[in-house]
Amino acid sequence: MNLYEVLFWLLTVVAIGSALGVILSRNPVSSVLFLIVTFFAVSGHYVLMNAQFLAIVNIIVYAGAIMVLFLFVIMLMNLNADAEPQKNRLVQLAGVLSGGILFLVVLAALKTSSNNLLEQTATDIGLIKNLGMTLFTKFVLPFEISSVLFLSAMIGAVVLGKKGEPQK
Amino acid sequence: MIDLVWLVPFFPLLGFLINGIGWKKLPKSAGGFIGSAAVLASFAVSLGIFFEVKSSGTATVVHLFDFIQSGNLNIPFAFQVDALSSLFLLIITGVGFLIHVYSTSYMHDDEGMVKYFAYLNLFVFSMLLLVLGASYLIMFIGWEGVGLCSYLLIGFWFKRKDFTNAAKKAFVMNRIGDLGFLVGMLLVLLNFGTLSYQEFFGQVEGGQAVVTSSTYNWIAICFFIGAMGKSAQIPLYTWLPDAMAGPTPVSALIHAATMVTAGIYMIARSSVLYNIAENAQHLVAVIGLATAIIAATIAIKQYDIKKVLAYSTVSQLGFMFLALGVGAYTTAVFHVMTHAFFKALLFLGSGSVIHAMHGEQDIRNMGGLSKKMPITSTTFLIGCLAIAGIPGFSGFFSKDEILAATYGHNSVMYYLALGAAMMTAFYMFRLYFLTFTGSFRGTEDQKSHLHESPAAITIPLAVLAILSIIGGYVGMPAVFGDFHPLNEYLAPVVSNHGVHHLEHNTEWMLMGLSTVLVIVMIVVAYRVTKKANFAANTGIAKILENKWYVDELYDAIIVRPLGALSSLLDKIVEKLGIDGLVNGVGKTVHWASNRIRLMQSGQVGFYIFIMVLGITALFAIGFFWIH
Amino acid sequence: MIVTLLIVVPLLAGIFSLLAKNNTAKGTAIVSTIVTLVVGALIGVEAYTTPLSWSIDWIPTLGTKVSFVADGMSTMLSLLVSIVMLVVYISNLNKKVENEGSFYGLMLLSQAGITGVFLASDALLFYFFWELALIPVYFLCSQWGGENRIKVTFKFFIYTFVGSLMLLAAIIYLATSTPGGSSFAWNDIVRAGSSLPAAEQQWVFWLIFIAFAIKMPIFPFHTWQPDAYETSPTPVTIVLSALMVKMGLFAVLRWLLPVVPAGAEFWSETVIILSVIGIIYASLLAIVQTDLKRLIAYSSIAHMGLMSAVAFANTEVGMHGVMVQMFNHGINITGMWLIVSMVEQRWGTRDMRELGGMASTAPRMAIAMVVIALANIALPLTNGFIGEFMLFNGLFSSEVACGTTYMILAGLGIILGAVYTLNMVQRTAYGDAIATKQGGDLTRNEYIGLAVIIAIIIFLGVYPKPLLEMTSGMVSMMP
Amino acid sequence: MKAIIAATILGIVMMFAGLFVKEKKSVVTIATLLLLVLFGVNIYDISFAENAPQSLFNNLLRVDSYALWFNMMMTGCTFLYVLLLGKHIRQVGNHVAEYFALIFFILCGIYLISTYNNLLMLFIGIEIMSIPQYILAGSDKQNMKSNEASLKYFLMGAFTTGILLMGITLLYGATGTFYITNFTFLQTASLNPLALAGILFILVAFAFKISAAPMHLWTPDVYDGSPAPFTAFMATVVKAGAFVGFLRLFHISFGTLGEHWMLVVAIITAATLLVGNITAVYQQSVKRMLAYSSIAQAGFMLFAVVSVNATAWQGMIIYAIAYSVATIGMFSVLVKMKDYTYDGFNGLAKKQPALAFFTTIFLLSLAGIPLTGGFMAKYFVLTAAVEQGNLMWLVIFALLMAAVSVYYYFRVIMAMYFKTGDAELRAEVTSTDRLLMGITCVIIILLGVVPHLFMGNL
Amino acid sequence: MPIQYYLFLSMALFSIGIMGTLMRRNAIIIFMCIELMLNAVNLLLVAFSKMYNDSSAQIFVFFSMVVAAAEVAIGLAIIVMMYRKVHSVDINILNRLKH
Repeated sequence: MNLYEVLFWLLTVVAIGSALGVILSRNPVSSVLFLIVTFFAVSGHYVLMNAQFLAIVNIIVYAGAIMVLFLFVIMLMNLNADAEPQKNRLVQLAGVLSGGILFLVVLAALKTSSNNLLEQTATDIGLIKNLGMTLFTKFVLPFEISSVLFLSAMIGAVVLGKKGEPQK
Repeated sequence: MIDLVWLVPFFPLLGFLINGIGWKKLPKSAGGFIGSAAVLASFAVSLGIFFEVKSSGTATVVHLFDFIQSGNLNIPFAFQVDALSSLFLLIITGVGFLIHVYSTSYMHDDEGMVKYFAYLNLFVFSMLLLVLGASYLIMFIGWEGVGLCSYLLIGFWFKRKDFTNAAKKAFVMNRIGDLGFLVGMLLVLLNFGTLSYQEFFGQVEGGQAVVTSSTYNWIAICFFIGAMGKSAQIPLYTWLPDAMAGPTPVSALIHAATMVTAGIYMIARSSVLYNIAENAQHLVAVIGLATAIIAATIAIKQYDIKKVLAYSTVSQLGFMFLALGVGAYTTAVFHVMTHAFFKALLFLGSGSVIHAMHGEQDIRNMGGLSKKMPITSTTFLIGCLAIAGIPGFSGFFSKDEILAATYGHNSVMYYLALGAAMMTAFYMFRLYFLTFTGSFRGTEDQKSHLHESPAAITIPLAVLAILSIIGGYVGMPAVFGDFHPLNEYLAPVVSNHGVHHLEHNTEWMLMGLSTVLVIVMIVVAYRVTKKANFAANTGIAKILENKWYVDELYDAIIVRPLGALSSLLDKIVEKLGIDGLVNGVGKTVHWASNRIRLMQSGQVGFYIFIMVLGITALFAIGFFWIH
Repeated sequence: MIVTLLIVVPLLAGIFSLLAKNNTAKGTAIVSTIVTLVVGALIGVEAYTTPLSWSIDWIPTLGTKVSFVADGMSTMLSLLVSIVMLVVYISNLNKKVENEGSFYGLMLLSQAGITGVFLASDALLFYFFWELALIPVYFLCSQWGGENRIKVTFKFFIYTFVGSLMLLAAIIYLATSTPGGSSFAWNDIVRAGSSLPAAEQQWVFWLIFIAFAIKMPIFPFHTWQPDAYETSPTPVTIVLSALMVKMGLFAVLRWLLPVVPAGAEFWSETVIILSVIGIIYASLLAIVQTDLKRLIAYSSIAHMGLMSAVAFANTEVGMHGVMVQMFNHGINITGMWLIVSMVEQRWGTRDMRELGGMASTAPRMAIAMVVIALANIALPLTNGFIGEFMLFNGLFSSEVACGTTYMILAGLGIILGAVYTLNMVQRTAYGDAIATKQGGDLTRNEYIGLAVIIAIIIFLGVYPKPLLEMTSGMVSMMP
Repeated sequence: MKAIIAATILGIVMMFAGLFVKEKKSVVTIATLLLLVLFGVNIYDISFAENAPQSLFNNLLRVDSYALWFNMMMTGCTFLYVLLLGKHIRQVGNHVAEYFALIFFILCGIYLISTYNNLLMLFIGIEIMSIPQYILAGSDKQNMKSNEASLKYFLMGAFTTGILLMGITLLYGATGTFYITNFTFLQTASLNPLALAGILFILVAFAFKISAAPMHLWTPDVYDGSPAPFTAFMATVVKAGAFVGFLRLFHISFGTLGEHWMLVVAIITAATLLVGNITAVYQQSVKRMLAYSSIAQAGFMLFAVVSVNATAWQGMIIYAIAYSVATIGMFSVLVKMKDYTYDGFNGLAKKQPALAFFTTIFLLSLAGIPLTGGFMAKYFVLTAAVEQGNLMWLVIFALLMAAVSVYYYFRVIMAMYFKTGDAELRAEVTSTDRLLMGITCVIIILLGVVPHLFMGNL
Repeated sequence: MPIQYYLFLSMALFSIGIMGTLMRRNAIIIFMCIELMLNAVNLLLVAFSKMYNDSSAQIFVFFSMVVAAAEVAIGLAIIVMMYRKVHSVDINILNRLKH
């Protein structure tokens, strides 16, 4: 068990544990925090796999920006109490069971899929320079077209978020 | 002349068309005149044809036009003129004419007289088609045609429900027989490829067709079923007494003289077939005999003047079938002829009585009419003597021939037939005595109006009375010498087959026996009617009065169950079963819709839950079922 | 080219009527139908010997064509359409119809559809016309029908539509089995169908047959029919019973028997048994009906049962009889419905328990009724007899096991037929006259309509040769 | 593919138009004109297209004549849609220009989906197509139902995004590429379980987008809750776009693997037909019925997916056009009605004969009655399935379901023609409306009689 | 490190996300669970990228984050809009549209 493996297992346990924390904690704020932890763990995995750029982006964009937005909204709505009424037990059980069964089915389906080993040699494809090259040459179209996505999102935020629509 | 045979049915057809189209506008007298004249014209042509056939003796087929032509099925519309058909032509047009003349007077008060003559002409037309047709199909056309006319005429007074019921009954029972006829035709067509008499009989006699005897028997039986319906034999006879609902001349023409003898004509025509089909022939004899006896027993206790005559007709038809059944074809035809004369006479006579009694038909309310109606009374007596078989009258000759032939065939049947003949004498004279002798039992009102009928009625009566006397002399019994012009005339077409010639002594004895017994029965009838009291019948008499309860029996085992079955099918099978099933599909869809709809609970969580389940299921199918 | 006139004329006339002012509708209908009648007669003279055909490409990607073939059978049925529709239009001249333009427009559209069904020799085209005939009838019944019309008509529509859809499945299947992969020509369909393995033919048979069985209708697919007949306005009932049921039978002869011969052979006995059951069953039900329309509806089921039984008995004379009888039954039942509609119009009811005495109050009508009733029970010298004789002959001589038995059972139908038909005559025409609302005998236009019907009945009963010859070529075309 | 660029730019132009043009009516006019321009660009694209498929943008897109034709047709449908429903769009809310901009962006997404050669483009295309829909669904902000529809749609849509991503990832894991024409299993017969799992996940995601059972549950609620003019667009053009993406992937990439997924798709098809048709029977609101009907119609369109052959492609385009045109037509009638229930249509034929007649044509087409586009559409897809073989059971089942569909479509006809009532209108039916609806009807009839005119040289 | 491990880890996170969407009633939490699912997928993508030594998968992750960001913008806007109306983010009260 080398360091790599130790880190892998550690991050894995953290990721799964905090993911469970997201869905089990009764306080929305702690859910958010658990989710941020999960993101950090996932970023750790990225680093392990030499995807340094993505690891950084993940932390900055996801953990930093997006989750803060979530937190902001939760705070805005005063949902930080434990007040969320729980679904009844049966529904929760059904949720867990169906999710678990799906997990098992997919697992069973994929257990023989591939036995490739991830080599632990460092590669540089995950470096910002390489990614940038690929992004702005090969994938320039999606990059540009994403602007449409953001425009839509912007319109959405304006249209939906703006207050004071007069009553018809 | 033979080429002009189409004129024979054409005149009545023309009469029908004129009267039929102008039934509202033509005056009554014109209708009567046109109707009678048309039949008279036919009679004239028929007479010409008769003599031509008599001299040449050959059968001629007159092809008119193509009728049904499909593949190798080819049935032309053709007439066959030979001894048998020409004889029937004479009977039909001759008796028919007399009855037309009679009707001009009898129906004079009826507003539908022109229509009546149209129907009557149509009947004559159909009957002529029946006997003239050169194939079974053309015969069938006439066969059903006369059934139709019978239906129309029985229900002539259509406002009376029981009359129209009787008409319907007649038609339906005829139809049952017709189905038999149809099957017979199809069997012939299937096995011989033709329906034409000449080709069919040619093949039967020539033995070209490879047909088993059971097929012959089946064909013969099927045809006989047809005859049962038309000629009112057991078990299809009950319509005939009810058919008396029609105007009396109609009863005389259709239900006594002509239509009901169609069955006899048909079997005589098919004698070649019946000679081979022995079992079927035997069946004919048995049914005929049974009908003769049963009908006679019923006639004994009837009080309606026309009902008595009706049952007597059924009984006489039974005799004819008995003759056919024992192979005495010409004898049967002989009896058809004589019967046409005397039965038409009797019916017309009864019509005259009813006319005089203003519609009264119950003989319990008559009596002593001979004083007021001498001609009617005399002619009626002649008719009775003829039907009873008093020597010298026509009935004697034909009936005696039948009895003799039966004796030669089977002595038991002979004695039974003799019994029926005795009953005939009894009920006919019971009828005569009750009607014409003794004292009048009707109302004073009726009594005051009693009168002899006008000439248009009495002249046909007289003519028929004469025919009833002399009509028998065309076929003398063998003991009186070998004088039998009828047999000679018919010989090219049909002759008795397998009839034993009796010893002269035996024949004398049989004649003597029947004559004596008949006279005894007349005397008995006289004694019985003398002290007639019309108290309610009991025991066997009641059963006889109620016609052996056959109508009730049919009602109970056929009509009612059929009605019940129909209602059951309508209410249960159709509405609940089949339609219910169809509607059930719709209802199921509706029900399912209402259930599946509930899945749309409005809860996003539930929707995602279903999605997840769906994904799981798809994975299960994709990975573990397909592989 | 002249063949297309038979369809185009009523189609255009129909569209014109739908759009135009009301008062022109009747005239348009009559004139256009006279045109089709004349054209049909002209074609009839030609098609006597050689079929006329006309075709152009339609949807190239599908390989479908607009192609019509007028052979003896098609022409005869087209003539039937024209005659029946003309009689209907004429005898309805004095009746007020709400929204006449739409009514006659839809009638004409349906007429075009029915004619198209008879003439189309392309499977997809056939299907188009099959539906085109149905849709206007749906609207006609629902709009102008009697009590319960919406529900009943809808049931009828869905029922027949299900059948049509099954037919569509079969057409698609057969078209993809044709040599080129996509041809709808009758010849190709027949070739494709008959070269399918027997097992496949057996289930394709049912796909096709269901559609036709519902239309005819054959027991037990018939329950839409009495209800639909009862509620439809009488002109539409005539279209339904005189023409549309013939579509089913025609389709059996043209699009079923030759297409899947092995399937037909395999199932023929089943169909015959169903048909024979249908004859007796429907006849029995007819006996207990009190509504005139329902009675005639069941009678029609019985008659169609006989025809379909014979169609599947596969004998030459039987087939010929079926074709002849299609025409005859169309004529006769039209007459029946005309009478019924006149009865209803005069006495305001169709319930036989409340009717009676027509012979006293409207004697001409009573006579017409009796004549038509007699034709309905196939009395000799009416047109019904020829057909029925040939039908029985066909069934009797069929090689199907127990053909004789089936024939005799079917023959019970003619006895029961006599019972219910005479019942009907007795209960409506005979007896005492009921208090009349609006009595009176036939009006002139009604008189003409019935006279045409009766003239045809008698003429073909006495001299069926033209009809027989017209259809005789078809028998040999049958496989 | 100038159209992609044009759609983006025109969308932005539209946004700016909102800034400068205050009159809502003019905004609609501008949108109509811009759409006409976009339509023109599409025609331009198609006129100057090469016969052979072209790879664009480093092979991220692969433009073939089918895609061009489809895009043109869908743009045409959108144009028709705006013509028919434009004035109702402007009544939905304040941000009219934005709504139209979103419609342009959706079209841009559709162009991507119809031409992608890389799963990344598929992913982005689907998102570009979906996100505006979430907004449009919630655009009637005062209406609680609209909000609810929007949130439901969004939550489930986002969930599906995850599923789609998982599918793409697994597929990538199995093959090492995102290019749909380069998948290794196109050469070998064997199939990695990863790939199969990927296919199934993608299948689920597409099933959601096209509202196939059991991923259809959002559809009735969202279509019911969204403002009717936008429902019309979501249910037609957008759905057709998703279908073409579906078809592209499953035929071009997975076509040779039919044995692995065909049965699954067949089952989905059957379930969709069943659920859509059966549930529609009980509905009381025509709008909601149309939502279920769109599920049912999707079931028929799935036939094009389940049968891998040329006819399926033809069938897809005909179905897309026929269904879109008829449904847009139906919605254009619906928005005129005051009451969306069946009873609201009672007696419409008396009051508005023309409107009732047009509605009848639309419904007949949806029901698949011959001589309408709906019939031809069904005909093509069913033929495709029959040609595929082994699917006869599904074809027969589908036809039975089509018979059920007649029930709920004809209920509207019955209400209009045969029932008495006082069908009240929300909006006036102008002669322009009638003209446009008439043109729509003509298109439907043309589709039914000469469908090849709408298929170009495909 | 076998790729299987990453596969299973990713699947585990994915399934936890799914469970979360099923168990919770708070729209925001559900949305967060969906983000968790996306992250699980991203993790797997990166693992495959490593396996194939191919950068396009990492580009894909980049775009998936882009899309996620856009979705969050819209999603939160919708939730806020919803909250303004009913003062709750409980999805169970979203049941006006049903059947």
